[in-house]
This record gives sequence, structure tokens and C-alpha cells, in this order.
Amino acid sequence: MEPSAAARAQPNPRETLDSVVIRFAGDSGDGMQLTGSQFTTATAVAGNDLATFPDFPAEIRAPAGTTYGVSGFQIHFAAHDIRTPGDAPDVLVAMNPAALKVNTELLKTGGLVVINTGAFSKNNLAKAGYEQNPLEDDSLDRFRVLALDITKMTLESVKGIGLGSKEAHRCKNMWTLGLMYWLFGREREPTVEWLQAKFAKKPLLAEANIAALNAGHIYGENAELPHGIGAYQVPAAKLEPGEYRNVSGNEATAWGLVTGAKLADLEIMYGSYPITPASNLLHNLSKLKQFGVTTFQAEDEIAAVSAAVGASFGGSIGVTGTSGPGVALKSEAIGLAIATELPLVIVDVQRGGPSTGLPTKTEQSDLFQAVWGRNGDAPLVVLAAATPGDCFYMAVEAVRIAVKYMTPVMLLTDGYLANGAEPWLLPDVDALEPFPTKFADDPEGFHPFQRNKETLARPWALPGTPGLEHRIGGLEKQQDAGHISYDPNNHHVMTKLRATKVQRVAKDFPSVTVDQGERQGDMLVVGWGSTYGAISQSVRALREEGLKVSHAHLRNIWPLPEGLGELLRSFGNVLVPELNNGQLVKLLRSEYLIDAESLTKVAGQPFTIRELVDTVRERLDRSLQ
Amino acid sequence: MEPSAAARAQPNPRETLDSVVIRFAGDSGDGMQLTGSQFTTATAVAGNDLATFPDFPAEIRAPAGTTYGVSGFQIHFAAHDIRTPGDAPDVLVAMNPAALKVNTELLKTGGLVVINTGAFSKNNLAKAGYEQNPLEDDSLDRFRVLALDITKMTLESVKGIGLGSKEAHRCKNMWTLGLMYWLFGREREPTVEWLQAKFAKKPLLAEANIAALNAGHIYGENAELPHGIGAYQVPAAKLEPGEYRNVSGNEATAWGLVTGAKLADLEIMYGSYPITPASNLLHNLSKLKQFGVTTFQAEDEIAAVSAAVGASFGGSIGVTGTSGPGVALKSEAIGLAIATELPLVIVDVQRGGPSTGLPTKTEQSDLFQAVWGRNGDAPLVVLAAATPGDCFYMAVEAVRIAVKYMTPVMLLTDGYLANGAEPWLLPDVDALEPFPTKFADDPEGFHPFQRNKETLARPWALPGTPGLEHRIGGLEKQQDAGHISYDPNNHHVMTKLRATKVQRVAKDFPSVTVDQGERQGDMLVVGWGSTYGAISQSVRALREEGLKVSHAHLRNIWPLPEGLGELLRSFGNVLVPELNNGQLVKLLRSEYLIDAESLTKVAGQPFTIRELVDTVRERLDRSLQ
Amino acid sequence: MSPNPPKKKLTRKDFASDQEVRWCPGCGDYAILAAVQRTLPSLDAQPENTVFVSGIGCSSRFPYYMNTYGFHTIHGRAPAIATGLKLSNPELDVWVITGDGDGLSIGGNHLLHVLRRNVDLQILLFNNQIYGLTKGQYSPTSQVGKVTPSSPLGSIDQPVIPTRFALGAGATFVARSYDTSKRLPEALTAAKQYEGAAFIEILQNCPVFNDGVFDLITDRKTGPAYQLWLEHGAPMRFGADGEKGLRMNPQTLTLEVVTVGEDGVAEDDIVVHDETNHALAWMLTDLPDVVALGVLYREPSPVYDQSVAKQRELAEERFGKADLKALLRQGHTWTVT
Amino acid sequence: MSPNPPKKKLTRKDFASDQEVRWCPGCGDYAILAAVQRTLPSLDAQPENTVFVSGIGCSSRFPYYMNTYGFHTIHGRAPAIATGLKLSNPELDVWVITGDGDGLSIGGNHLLHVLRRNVDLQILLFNNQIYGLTKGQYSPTSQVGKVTPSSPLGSIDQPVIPTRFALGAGATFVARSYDTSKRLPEALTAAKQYEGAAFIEILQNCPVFNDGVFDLITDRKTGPAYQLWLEHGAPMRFGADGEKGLRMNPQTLTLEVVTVGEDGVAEDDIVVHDETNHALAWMLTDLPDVVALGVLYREPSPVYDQSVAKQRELAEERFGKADLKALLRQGHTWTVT
Ligand SMILES: Cc1ncc(C[n+]2csc(CCOP(=O)(O)OP(=O)(O)O)c2C)c(N)n1
Ligand SMILES: Cc1ncc(C[n+]2csc(CCOP(=O)(O)OP(=O)(O)O)c2C)c(N)n1
Ligand code: SF4
Ligand code: SF4
Ligand SMILES: [Mg+2]
Ligand SMILES: [Mg+2]
Repeated sequence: MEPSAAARAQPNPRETLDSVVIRFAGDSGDGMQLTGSQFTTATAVAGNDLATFPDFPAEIRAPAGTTYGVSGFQIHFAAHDIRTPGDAPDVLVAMNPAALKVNTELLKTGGLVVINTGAFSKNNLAKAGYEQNPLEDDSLDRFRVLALDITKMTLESVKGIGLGSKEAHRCKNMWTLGLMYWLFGREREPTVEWLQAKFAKKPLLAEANIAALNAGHIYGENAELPHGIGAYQVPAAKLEPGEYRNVSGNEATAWGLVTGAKLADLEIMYGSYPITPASNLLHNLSKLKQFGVTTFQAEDEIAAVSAAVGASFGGSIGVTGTSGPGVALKSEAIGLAIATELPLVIVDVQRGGPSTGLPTKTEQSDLFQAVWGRNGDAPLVVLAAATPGDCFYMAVEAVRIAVKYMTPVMLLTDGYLANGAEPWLLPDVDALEPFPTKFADDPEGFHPFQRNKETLARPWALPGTPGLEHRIGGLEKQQDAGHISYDPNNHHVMTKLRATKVQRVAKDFPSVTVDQGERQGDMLVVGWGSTYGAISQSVRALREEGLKVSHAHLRNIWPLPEGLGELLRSFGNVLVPELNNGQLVKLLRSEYLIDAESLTKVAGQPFTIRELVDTVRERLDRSLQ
Repeated sequence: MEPSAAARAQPNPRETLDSVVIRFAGDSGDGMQLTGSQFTTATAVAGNDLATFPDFPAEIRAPAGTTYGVSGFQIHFAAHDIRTPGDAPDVLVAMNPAALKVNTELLKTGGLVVINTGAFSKNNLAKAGYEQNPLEDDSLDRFRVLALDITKMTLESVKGIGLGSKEAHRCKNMWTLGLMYWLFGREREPTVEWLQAKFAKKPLLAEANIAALNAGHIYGENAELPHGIGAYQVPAAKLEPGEYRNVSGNEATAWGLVTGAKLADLEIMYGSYPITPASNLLHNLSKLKQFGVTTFQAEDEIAAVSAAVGASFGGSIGVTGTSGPGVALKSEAIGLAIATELPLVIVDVQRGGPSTGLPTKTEQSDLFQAVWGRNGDAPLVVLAAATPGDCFYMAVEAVRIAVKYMTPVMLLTDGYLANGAEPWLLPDVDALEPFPTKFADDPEGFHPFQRNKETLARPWALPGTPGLEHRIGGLEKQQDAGHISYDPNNHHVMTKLRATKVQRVAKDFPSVTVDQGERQGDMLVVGWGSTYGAISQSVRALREEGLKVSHAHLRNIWPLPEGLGELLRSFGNVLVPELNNGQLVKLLRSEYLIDAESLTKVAGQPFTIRELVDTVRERLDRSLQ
Repeated sequence: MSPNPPKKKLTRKDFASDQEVRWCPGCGDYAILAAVQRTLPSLDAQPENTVFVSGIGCSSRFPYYMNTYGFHTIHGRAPAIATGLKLSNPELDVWVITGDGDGLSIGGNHLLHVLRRNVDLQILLFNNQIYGLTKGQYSPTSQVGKVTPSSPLGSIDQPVIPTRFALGAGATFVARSYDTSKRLPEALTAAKQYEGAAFIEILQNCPVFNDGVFDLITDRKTGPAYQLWLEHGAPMRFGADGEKGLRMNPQTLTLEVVTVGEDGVAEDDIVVHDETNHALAWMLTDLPDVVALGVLYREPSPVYDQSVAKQRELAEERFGKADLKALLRQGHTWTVT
Repeated sequence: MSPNPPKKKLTRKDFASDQEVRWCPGCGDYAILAAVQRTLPSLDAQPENTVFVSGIGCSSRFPYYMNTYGFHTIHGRAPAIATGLKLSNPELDVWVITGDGDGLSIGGNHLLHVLRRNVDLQILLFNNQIYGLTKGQYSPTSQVGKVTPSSPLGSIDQPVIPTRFALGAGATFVARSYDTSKRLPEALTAAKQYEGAAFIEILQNCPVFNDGVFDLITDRKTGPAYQLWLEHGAPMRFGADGEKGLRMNPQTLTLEVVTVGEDGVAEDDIVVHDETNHALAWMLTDLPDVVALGVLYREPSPVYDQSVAKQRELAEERFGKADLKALLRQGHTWTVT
């Protein structure tokens, strides 16, 4: 967002910008996440396309003023459609020195910094590790700085309402939000309504926060803003018409599971043990008991998945959600579901590993564990969601596949999808094809492991059904009859059947599609999961440069979609960017003997557009030499 | 073992045979395993090369007389060196109808069946599922049958010694052993001594068993054996000179661990939870406490590996042994050892999977779990033993690598290696190169994650050392300093360092060797683990036919040995036989982009020579067309 | 013929599956299996509504031999799997079969939590003080000094007392019996009729790896002197002719074995069993020279699966009827035209 | 200068690491950390011989702040890891730091077994009745009805009573205290001096997710009326001026709160604490209107790591000196020439 010369001369009228990246940053206690989500709503209402990235500290409440206590929320909005929260911010809102310290690096040269000087005390400067006050040296020269004593102005704005000093200070974020609303021409109503609802029981707080919001806005209107800073407008984007909302991945996954269960005509038994970043999946579902959802907070992950398996045996769709370390603990019980061929959905909201790793950071390093991480030959279906909204559809798909094929399905999402929000065109749930579950009920010639010819699924016979009494377990079972069998050939046959059944699922997937570009060219960028936005925006940029680059994004990790091998062979180069040390790339190489190259980033952060664009260009140059 | 015309004419003098496969089969209670191991000892003493395969039922004590209660012991011995217990038996000893029933299929046409008619009661025949007595119909016509009332003759031989009827009956196996000793010209002394030692406290039992043994032998000397059955001799094999013993894989592993620890100048803390077929590793080590071994029978596998990790932190070499399901449960804690870079040895005695699977059967299906089965990018070193005796050397190697590189090492063996015995040339332990452990002790500039330039190992600093106080954990650590670090680049760097460290280990391995044949040709058969004997004997047979087939056997699964890619590319075809649904083959394909073909057998049983020979021939034909 | 014919009276046979029983000859598990198969018909249990869930172990083979629904799961996890099953269908009558290793070693945590949650299950723990299936290693209930393949010099682990562990976990029904006891059906009946988690420790003989550990208690001759059969409201008398009894020592807070009539011990010195008394139950878990059998403790309290069901109804009141469209629209939405 | 100079007296500072403490402002963990750092020097603990092993949770961040050896392991496994550490080097002074979730939820089984084995460790369980680190879900010690993000309609799980669970597990040292108590160092001292597994439940306030659950007990004003401080051999008196006490009801076997002097309650009606009395300790774990603090139970018994060491000596006697060559030759060997 380089302001035009015109803007420099005289700020008004509103200058038009194509896209803006704003980063709100402050102390964990400053309410930056709330501020960010309110700005998001207002921006959505204004019709921009947008993407957000909340970035909070690992500590629950790090001491005030510390750099590791800084909480950030980045939003990218534009007049065209966009898919990432943006690389470098155009605008930084820094509520205290620590927030400035950790974010100045990221900010674009010429970018705007809004600073609350009220928080720039000696003490806070020291905590942030500033020898001297950056407002008094040249360290911010490359930016346009708007330094205001937001604290003071906030306190004035709420004076007389009769808040305690602590609550009064708490209104800082609303004052700031008001100012930002004015700068970018956003409506205040949704926020006002939201504040009234939120503080319905505490009218004083509602009044004060609204007062602060308005005061910030009025400040923008009246104050003589420094040279080069004015009001802007970002025209609405041409989005597909329809009803929208903002959705985070963990919301979408929860709603997708509920929708899938409804389409399957089943109840959900969700067994889980809290773990970052999967915990709020449990929170979301525990509020949906009226949808036939039972949530069971188990004593550990093993009990969580075990309860889900037990529930599937009983006729619910057993679901268990967790993150990488939890999946590791669940692997033995997942093997039981594979051996007994019961439906089960495992949601792995991936995070930084190995071991405890970086719990609050995003990563894609559980793919191997999902596909191969069990004892014995233990195949299951692995799906991966590409965007927060896609979590909804993938969750529905996971339920459908699990029930139709009587198999565990692992759905991979990650911390970035789980917490990041995007505007989401609401699906027409009535238009979704139901897939009602058919339980076995006829004792005539019933055998618990006699398979459906097409899907190879065994019948689902529920306890409570007269005449179908049978026993299942983790020991190898005789084909059809299902009794324990130590017969060598039977074990060979059953192993092949289990593998074939999972491979059959590929026939049920759409064969591989290309998200952008032709079906042949110089380079195919193959992605999976949350890198969708970054890859697709990068590929668009590269194609605009005229490069023969295409983008295919895999939602079906195992089995791999049909036609993929052929597609890969139609490109001079195949690049597989992953937020891990190279996992999908190994699968592709072993399955298709293609010399796919890996691009790895294991930094707990999404790819930036620049990283991807540069790498693709550089690899293409190398290969075309 | 087709008897010569001469032999048919008149049985004596002893006919010379090149190799014989005998299968002892009877009720679990009949003591077939004892009989087999005694025959093995006597055969070893006679200087033959040999291989054995005990094959006992899954049930602890299945009801007497049932087919699933049959316990078998197969021994293959020869005048030349051999590597498998043989495909089809030449001689079957059937102590009851069930034993005959389940084994006649396997027996070679023209083979010899020794039958205890004393056990062929209506009741037993029924339990075995015989409509009519096979001794009275033509079902055994294709064999040479030696039907004797062993029960009766045994009881006579021990009459007067004053045993209870139960004990008296128990002597049947010794009578039978006596007869077999005579048939194959074996010495009785070792067995006599063994019986005296075993029943030192029960002289009557000793006397009776010895009496029965002799009676069986005398019977052979005197009795007019039926036409076509005589005494045989199998000349001694030309074996490498030296001192030999029979060893099973779980013995060799236990001794190797103890030896490795001694060479590293460390004590062992072995944490384990019993599981078939790994339990007797715990049993063996619990008898070696005087070697500085502590065995800890934990409450579960998680506690077992955790205790081992804790012990490694304390300065012992932590070791944990289990089978597939146990490894699944341990995966999270193994990740902790990877993240904290502590030495750890995990022994996985593989068995049939998935889930509980076939606990008493052998399989190689945990390779994927070993290499990839953890959350996050969590690399470790994977080794695989090729023979029971090789378990000793691989266990030493596992300790060496774990300590030198401060990394977990997974040693893969399996049920076949664990229980199968082979004659083993005793190593000269004095000649083994010691690798004494160097602990950090200098506080000067100490950093817990500062790496050795060559190995990338971090220092091993033990609690109790003044001045080196430090904290480790599963969260990502700052390079060198080792403090918690959420820094993005640091995580990327540390992930790469962990991976590179494990890859470095390859420099410490011998680069890939060819076990048989040239370094190029029409087909390279690549094996790993317990298939060594079967593959090597098959390849020998094929090479004798003049086929350009070579055999390479991998003991280093991860990292793969240097030079492997080049070697694979030097052959027209690469075949990877595995007792799983195709795992190593996928590793090779993804690492080297070689179109390696898979040969799978997932039947809980080793490959037969025939299976391998036929497949290689058929695939070669196909490819040469 | 009447539209709904009277259900035929079921017998023991109706609960026996066609699978051959594969325990060692003489195993105590046979007697327990027989007792269960005999007891169920007398309680009007229906095979189709009955489920046996087990872990891994000799004891855990149990479900295969019952002609009901059955799930032979993985080692130690049966309580968690049964919890999920019960939550998915509270109508089912769910029995958990576990062993001293399965339930108290690898499965100890799940047993703790299923008991404190008070899920409506019958939990039978076959205690043979050994790991049978893996061929005889000591278990968490083995006595100190026990020599086994993994403890050649004798076990040094202090054993867990299953009933004491259960009380410590907050169990609301705790009973004890033994494999060959004629009164085992009584305990099974009480457990089935109890709403909540009913825990029964069943002393079981393993003739192959731990033969005779309970002989003194279970033997016809010696037994009576060691068996204290508890009856709610009845004095704690035992011995061949009930000559012995338990007296409370208020100083030491211990129950002492006394002989009625001898050195001034009167009838009413004998403690009367109150199965709702927690502290008393605690003392009964481990007595000096006698073993308490029957129901040690029973105090009905909220049942987990029932509370879960209640919350699902409550949810509808609180959050309104299930409406998928409304759900997706909760919070803020906007329309692009 | 003397060959071995007198060790300098260590202070609290010597046990504080250079790492910034990162708990929320006002977290009870700060007070516990201070108490531990103050107590260790007074017990002549040496930083290099002291190890803090923790699982995962806010409480489990503890080791980072101690200038000793430390291991921040994985969730729930600290007792098992500490057991292995202690077996590898029994000389070390090993402390386990865990939480109500870490120790009683995912780690319940390891806590059970480390207690029954009586491994020589100090085990501090920080009980804030909540999962702090994961932002406030109910824990196994949360009260029924607790509303949290995962229990919007209130928790329905019956809570575990940590001290009762410990006794049920066979613990031989069981104590209770709270974060800000002046007497916390006493409990820490007793634990360190005890040989065996010393279990201390420390009530800890989580101002962010469960503020004030223990206020009645820990508050300066209200506290005295709710704190029963146990002293071995002393009568169980409490209240602002010790006016109250506990009396045994021999019928119900419960401890009743009485006021000395009122309706005929005399001094010696008050029960005298006997920390070796198991049944008494059991009753003390959960009293009606008062909380027992201090050492509830202490009864020294064989220490696991010591028994392990003994067996290693015994092994040498039984199986002879370690001789690798002989080992490989045990049983039958033969020579091929
Ligand atoms: C994960 C796992 N670990 C270990 C085992 C091996 N195992 C099977 S049963 C068992 C113990 C059985 O003891 P118990 O529960 O007392 O049953 P019992 O055989 O005595 O009836 C063990 C250790 C297993 N099957 N799975
Ligand atoms: C295997 C695994 N599961 C779940 C988690 C997430 N987790 C971390 S701490 C915790 C609970 C902490 O509660 P508590 O032990 O009471 O500690 P507190 O934070 O309250 O001090 C959970 C569920 C994890 N880190 N690892
Ligand atoms: S080993 Fe013991 S417990 Fe298992 S079946 Fe045999 S006798 Fe029964
Ligand atoms: S969340 Fe609670 S327990 Fe955790 S640090 Fe903050 S105040 Fe302490
Ligand atoms: Mg047992
Ligand atoms: Mg807590």
C-alpha cells in the first residue's frame, strides 16, 4: 500500500486501495484477537474478500509487556479475491513497545504504524528490550508513524461512566478499532450490536466500550492527521453471490461432522482429550448435544479413541479429535478399528513436532504417521482439508467414507486452518445428498465379515439386533465367518482385502483435478492441506508472468486420487511444497516413480507468497537451463 | 530324502543322506519342543549344519488331542551348510492323530511317518476330525509308515521304576527320541547328561526318561524295521572351525545388549512389559542382573519406554523391548527421546498384525512404523537382524550407534528369529572393539545442545555432575543453548539437524554389500531381516542354474546404506521379498526412483525356498521376454 | 396364534456360543463362564441386548464363548470401549471382562475413571495373580517374592489390592467372590441389578502358572475358616460353624478376629455389616486372617450414562431444537449480491 | 588453602535458574516455586544432585525455573520417567511435579504404580481442579457442575479425591497442603526426608480459569475455620482458637466436627492423630466441613529402588560374577575343527 503522491499532498478525499494487510498487535491482555475479529466482520460486511491469521503466544498469560506475551492478529482484505493473510503488513497497530519490537521487522517499508504512546513507559520499553525509546530515535524512519496517547484518550472518552480504572483501560482496543474503522471506512453498527449483546448483563461496560469506539472514530474525523496519512477505501470484491459468514477450521469441522452424521442418519459420539490446537473442536461439539452429539472428555487419548470405537460398535459414528502426540497414542486403538473394520473418524489438527514441539504453531508433519504410523499392515483412508471452509466438506466426506466402507478415516487439518478465519459462502444443506446408513438386520445367512462385492465393506450389525449376535476382536478373522483364524492363507487374503478395500475408495473420489492452469506444462506445484491459499496465489502470480505453471491440490492423501500419476508425468517438473521436512513428496515418488522435488518449511508458519514465487522461478530457471 | 534302491533291498548298513528335514509333532503336552531341542543338540554335536523352526499353538494349553493344540518342531540338518528349517519334511513324527492330520499335507511324497498308534483312540481320531482311522485306509499310501505303539513300549520300559501313570506316559517323547537317535546315528550322552541335570532333584524321573530313551534306541537296533526303512547317516558339514552353540534370536539379542553395554562401559536399564514374542527377552535379561543389568517390568509399554528414557537421562543405556502393538503405544515417548536427543534402544520383535493380529506368528510388517510412525518429523535409526546369531551383532551395533549419536535406535527382529535356533560360531568377545562412553564434565562453555561437529551428537551430561545443571524437554530447543525456543528459523534448523544427524549415521555403516553374486546382473533380490536364510538359499539354487541373480540383504534400514542406489541401478530387475504387504520396497522406490518389484507373503510363516525360486524365475522370464 | 407369542424361557444353552472353549484344562475361567451362563437366563437377560467387552488375556477370551454380542478389544482398554458403547446405546446390558494384568496393569487408568464416573456396567476382574496368556510373569496382584520368568529372584513390587483400589477410585459397588463359589451367581445378580459401575473381583485359579494360590480360601475343607460372607445388616460371622466373627477395635480402628463365647466375646460384640459404610468397606478390603466375600460396598449414586442422556435433553431446552441451517448462521452473516 | 574447602552455604538464589518465570500473574505456582526454592537450601540439597521431573501442564513448567537438573517430559509420564532415572542412579534426589490432569487424568496409571512400588521420590501434585495450560477444561478433580468450555452444561464426572486415590494405590506417605501456606515447607521437608514415594497434594489457585475455588480454605480470614493441621500424636483440634475438634462416631465410623466444651464434649473426646493408622488416614481424606492438612499417613515400607539394588547384589551371589565368555557358553557348546 504505497500511498500515491496525491495522497501525500492532501490526505482527503479517501484514497482507493486494491488490498491492505493490517496487523493488530498488543499484550495478551489488550484484546487484540477480539479487535481483529470485529474488524474482520466489518470488513466482510464491506464486501471485501479477506483472510486472517491469529498468532497468539504459547503462554496462557505471559507477564504483561514482555515480547513473548505479544498477541497478534493479521487481516488481509482486498477488492479482488485473495487466499492468504498476506506476507508483510501495510499497517501495524502496536499497543505497546513489545508489540512494536516483535513486528517492525515484518512491516513493509513506507508502511503505517499506529502506536499507543501511553504504553511507552520506561518499564515497558525495558521489558521489550529497547535501550532507547524508538519513538525518539531514527529506527522508525522507514515507516509512516501515527503516535497517539490512546490510553489517555480512551480514559477521557469513558470518564463519568463510572468504570474502575482496570475496566476503563480495557477499552483501549475499542478506541483503536474506532480509529481504524474511520481510516478504512468501515461501519460501526455490527460492533455496537455485538458489544450490546456481549455486555447485556453489564450495561456500564457496553456503554463504555461503545463510547471508546465512537471516540476513536471521531478522532479520525476531526484530528489533523500527520502529513501522508489519510482515509482510505478498498472497494468491494466481486465475490460469488450468496450468504456469507466468517468461519474457522475447527468450527467448520465441527459443523461438517454434525452435517455428515445427519446425512448418514447417525448420532455422533465424540471422544476427545483436550490438546492444542484441537481443543475447541471438543468445545464446539459440546455445545451441539441437541444435534444428537455426545461429547466424552476422556481421561486420555487412548480412552478417547477407544470410546469412539466402542460407540461405532454400538451404532453411532465414533469420532475422535486430537493433534499429533494424541494420534501417536491412539495408533494401537486405530489398528483395532482397522482390524474389526468399524467406521471411525480421526481428526488430526496438526501442530509443530516432534514430541511436544511447538504446540501453538502450525505444521503438516503428521502425514507419514497418518498413512503408515501403526503396527502391522494397517491401511486407512486419509483426507486433508485445504481451507477453513473446506474443513466442513472434508468432515462430511470423512463420515461418508467411514460408514460406506466400514473403515477408519483420518482427516488432517492444522493449527493454521483451525484458528484462521475466512469468509465462507454458506452451503445449502438441503441440497447435500443424504447417505442414510443401512444396518444389517436379517439373520438369514448373516456373516459379520461377508463383504459387499463393490465396496468390500462388511455389514454393520448392531448389538440389540435379534439373531445377529456375533463377536469381533483384534485377532485375525476368518474371511466371511469372522471367527478367529490362525490359517496362514486366510491371513494373507485378509491382509490383501483390507488393503484393497481402502484402495477401492479412490473410485469414490473425484479423479485428480487441476486447481489452476493446464494439465501439462513446465511445472506442476502439488500441494495438500493448509498451503492451498499460498500456493494458489503464488501460482496465479507466476502465471500472470506467463510461466507454464499449474497447481494441483490433494484432498485425498490415501488412497491417492486416480489419474494423478498421469498428470504428474505431463509436467517437466513437479514441486511439492510442504510445511514439513518432505512427506507427501516421498509418497508420490514411491507410488509414481516421478522425480518430484520437495520444498520444505518447518518454521511453524505458513509459506509466504514471496517464498513460493521465488522458489518456483528459481527451480524452473535451473531446470530450463 | 528318496531312499536308494539299495536301501529298499536291505536297510543296513546305514544309508548316507545329504540332508534331512524332520518334523516332530504332538500334543502341547507331549514335550515336542524339548524333544526337538535335544535332537538339535545331538545333531549339532554330530557336526551337521542345521536350522530349526518351533511352531507352537496360540493357546497356552489347548485341550489335548485337538488340531489347534498340536505343537511342532522342525529341524533341517545337512552335510553342507544350510539356512532354513526346510520346506517339506522328509520325516514326520506324529504322536497323535491331530499331529498327523495337520502335517500330512506338508510331508514329501515317499517321506517317512513315525506314528504312535497308542494314541489313535476313537476319541482322539474324532477330536482330530478323522471319519476313519488313516492307518486303516489308503490315505497314507504315498508315504513310508512306521506305526508303533510307542505308548505301550514306553510304559513297559519304565515299569518298575515306580512312576505314577501320568509321569510314565510323559516319557513317550524320550522313547521316540531314542528311536530317532538310532535311525540317524546320534549320540545319547548329551541328552542323558541333560536329563540327569534337569531331574537332579527327581532321580526317579531322570531314571525313567533315560530308560525310555535307551529303550527306543534298542528298539531301533533290534526290531525288524519294515521294508524300505533303515538307519541313515548324514556326514558332518564343512563348517568354519571354532566353538559353536545353538542360539535363539532373543538369547542373542539379550547377550548382544549386555556386550554392547560392556563395550560402551554403561549399565543397562531394560524397561519392558511382557508381550509375545518379546517376553523372553525380558526373561533372559532378568537373569543377567550381575552384568549391571536392571530389568523393570513396567505397568505398560508407555511406562516401560518412559523408564528407559529416564534411565538414559541418568546415564544408563535405556533399552525397551516389545512387539508391534507395544511400539505403537511407545511412539509418543520415542518422540521425546528424539526431541531430547537421548540414547535409547527399542527392540521390536515383530509379529502378525494389524492390531492383536497373529501374536504367535512371524511377520515383517512394522518397518513403516519403525521408520515413520511418530508425530512430527521424528527421525531415528532402524536396524534389522538377519539371523538368530546376527541379533547379537545388531544389538551391539544398536547400543554403539545410540550412544555415539545420542539417538534412539530401533532394532527389528521377529518371531521367527526370536524363537528359531541355529548353530552359532561364538564370537571372541575380547576381540570386539570397545567404544567407551564419554560424558560431559567440563562446565566451561557447556551447552546441552552444542553438537559434535562430526556426528552432530549433543553432549551427554549426567545429573550429579557439578556445574552442568540443565533442563531438557519435548518443546523445541534453541540451537546449542537448548533453552525453549519458539523462533521459527530455529525450528527449521533444528528439524534439519535432527534429520541430518540420523543420515550421518550411514557414514558409520559399511556401504552396501552383496551377499551372493556379482554387483550387476539380471536381477537383484533385496531382502531384510529374517528372510535372509530363505533368500540366500534360493539365490544359490538359482545361480547354480546359471541365472544372473544376486542377493543383497539390508541390515541398515534407516538410514539406508551408502551405494545402494547405484547397486540397484546395476540390475535389470530388483525384487524385494518381504513378509508383509510391501514396505521396504516403497522406501527403495521413493529414495532411488527404481522400479523395484515386491514379493509379499503375509501368512505368518517364512518363505519357502520353492516360493522364492519359482517367483524369481517367473519374473525373470517375464522381464526377459 | 397370538400376535406376540410369549418369549420362550431361555436356558444356559442359549448363552453358550458354538465356539470351542480354549482355556487350559482345569482353568478357573471355566467355572466363571458356567456361572455367568447359568445366571443370565435367571435374570431374563436377552442375548441380543447383552454385550461382553474384554481386553486381552486368557480371561479376556471370555466373550467368544457367550452367544451374545461380544468385543475382544485390546489390552487394558475394555472399560473405555464399554463406556463408548454404553453412551451410544444405554439400553444395552454391558459386561466388562478383565484380568489382574489387563485391568490393573495396563488398564489401571481406565478402570479408575470408569469407576469414578460410575458408568452403568458390570465389571468382572478375574484375579489369578499372574499374567496367564503371556506365560506366567508376575502381575500387579502377585505377592511379594513371587518367582516367575521375569522375577527369577522373586517379585519386589507391593501388590495392589483390587477392592481397595476400587474404593480409592470412588467405586460405588464393590464385591468379591471366587471362581468355583456356589455364591458367585449371587454377586453376578447383584451386579446386574445395580445401576452404575458394579465391580467384582473374582479370585481365579490358574493351574498352569499359579496353581493353588487361593486354595486355603477356596478349598472345601479349609475354606470355611477363611471365608467371611457379608450380608447387609447381619453380623460378620464365619468359621465352620460360624463360631468366629469380627470385632471392631475402636483404638486401632481395625477389625479383629474373635471367637464368640471365648474370653468374654458376646454375640453383639460382632460388627454388623453395613454395605453403605465407606470406612467399614475400606477395612474389609484387607483383613488379617480372613477374606471378606460378597458385597463390601454399595451406595447408589448418579449414573454417568444417565447424566449424559439428561444433558442432551437439557441442551435442547437451553440451545433450542437442532436446526442445521440456523447453526451455520449463528453469529454474524452477510449477503453478497 | 585446605584441600577440601567447606561447602558454601547455599541460598534460595542458588536454586533459581536464569529462565524468566512464565506463569500468569497471580498464579499459585509462584508461591509453590518460592517455597521449594526456600526449602531446599535448608535441607542441604545440592543443585547437581537434585532433579525435577515433570509432565505437561502449567505446573509442569516448574523444572525450567529450578537451577538443578530438570526434565520436562510428556503428558502424564513423569512418574515412569522418574522411576527409570532413580533406578539408573539412586543417589539422585528426584522430585516429580505434576498436575491434577497430568497426574490423575492421563497419568493416573503411572501414579498408581509408582506409589504402590514405593519408589523413593517426592511427588508434588498441583491441584487447581482445572486444565490450565489448555485453557480451562474441567479436570478429574473438578467439582460436579463445573461449567467450562468442554462442559457448557456443567461437568457430570464424580471427582477423584487425590489423597484417597493415593491410599487406595497403596501409598506409604500421603500429605496435603496449599500453595500459599506458610507450612508448605514443613510438608516438603517431611517428603524429602522420607524414604519411599512421598505424595503431596498441593491445593493451587488458578486465577485465570478457576479463580478462588479454595478461597474458603486458604483465605487468611476464613481459613482457620476450615484448616485441620495434623500432628502425629496430637488431638485433631482446629478453628480460630482451636475451639473445634474431630470426634470419632464408633457407630458410623465417621469423624464428626465438635466444639470442645459444648454439649459435653471433653478434651479427650477428640481423636489423636496417628499417622500410621491406615483407616484413620482414609477417613481424613474427605471430611465434611474441614480439610485435613499436613501428613495424613506415613508408614515406612520397603523402598523399590533399594530392593532393586539388593537384587543385583543377590544376583551375583546366585548366578556368580559377571563373565561374558561364560555367559555365551552356558548350556551346551561344541567345537568344529
Ligand atoms: C499392548 C499389549 N501389550 C502386551 C500384550 C501382551 N499381553 C497379553 S495378555 C497380557 C497380560 C494378561 O494378564 P491378565 O490380564 O491377568 O489375564 P490372564 O491371562 O491372567 O487371564 C499381556 C501382557 C498385549 N497383548 N498387548
Ligand atoms: C499427549 C498429550 N495430550 C494432551 C496434551 C494437552 N495438555 C497439555 S497440559 C494438559 C492438562 C494440564 O492440566 P494439569 O495437569 O492440571 O496442569 P495445569 O495446567 O492445570 O497446571 C493437557 C490436556 C498434551 N500436551 N499431550
Ligand atoms: S494359563 Fe492359566 S489362566 Fe490362562 S487358560 Fe491356562 S490355566 Fe487359565
Ligand atoms: S492458567 Fe492458571 S495455572 Fe496456568 S499459569 Fe495461568 S494461572 Fe497458573
Ligand atoms: Mg491374570
Ligand atoms: Mg490443573
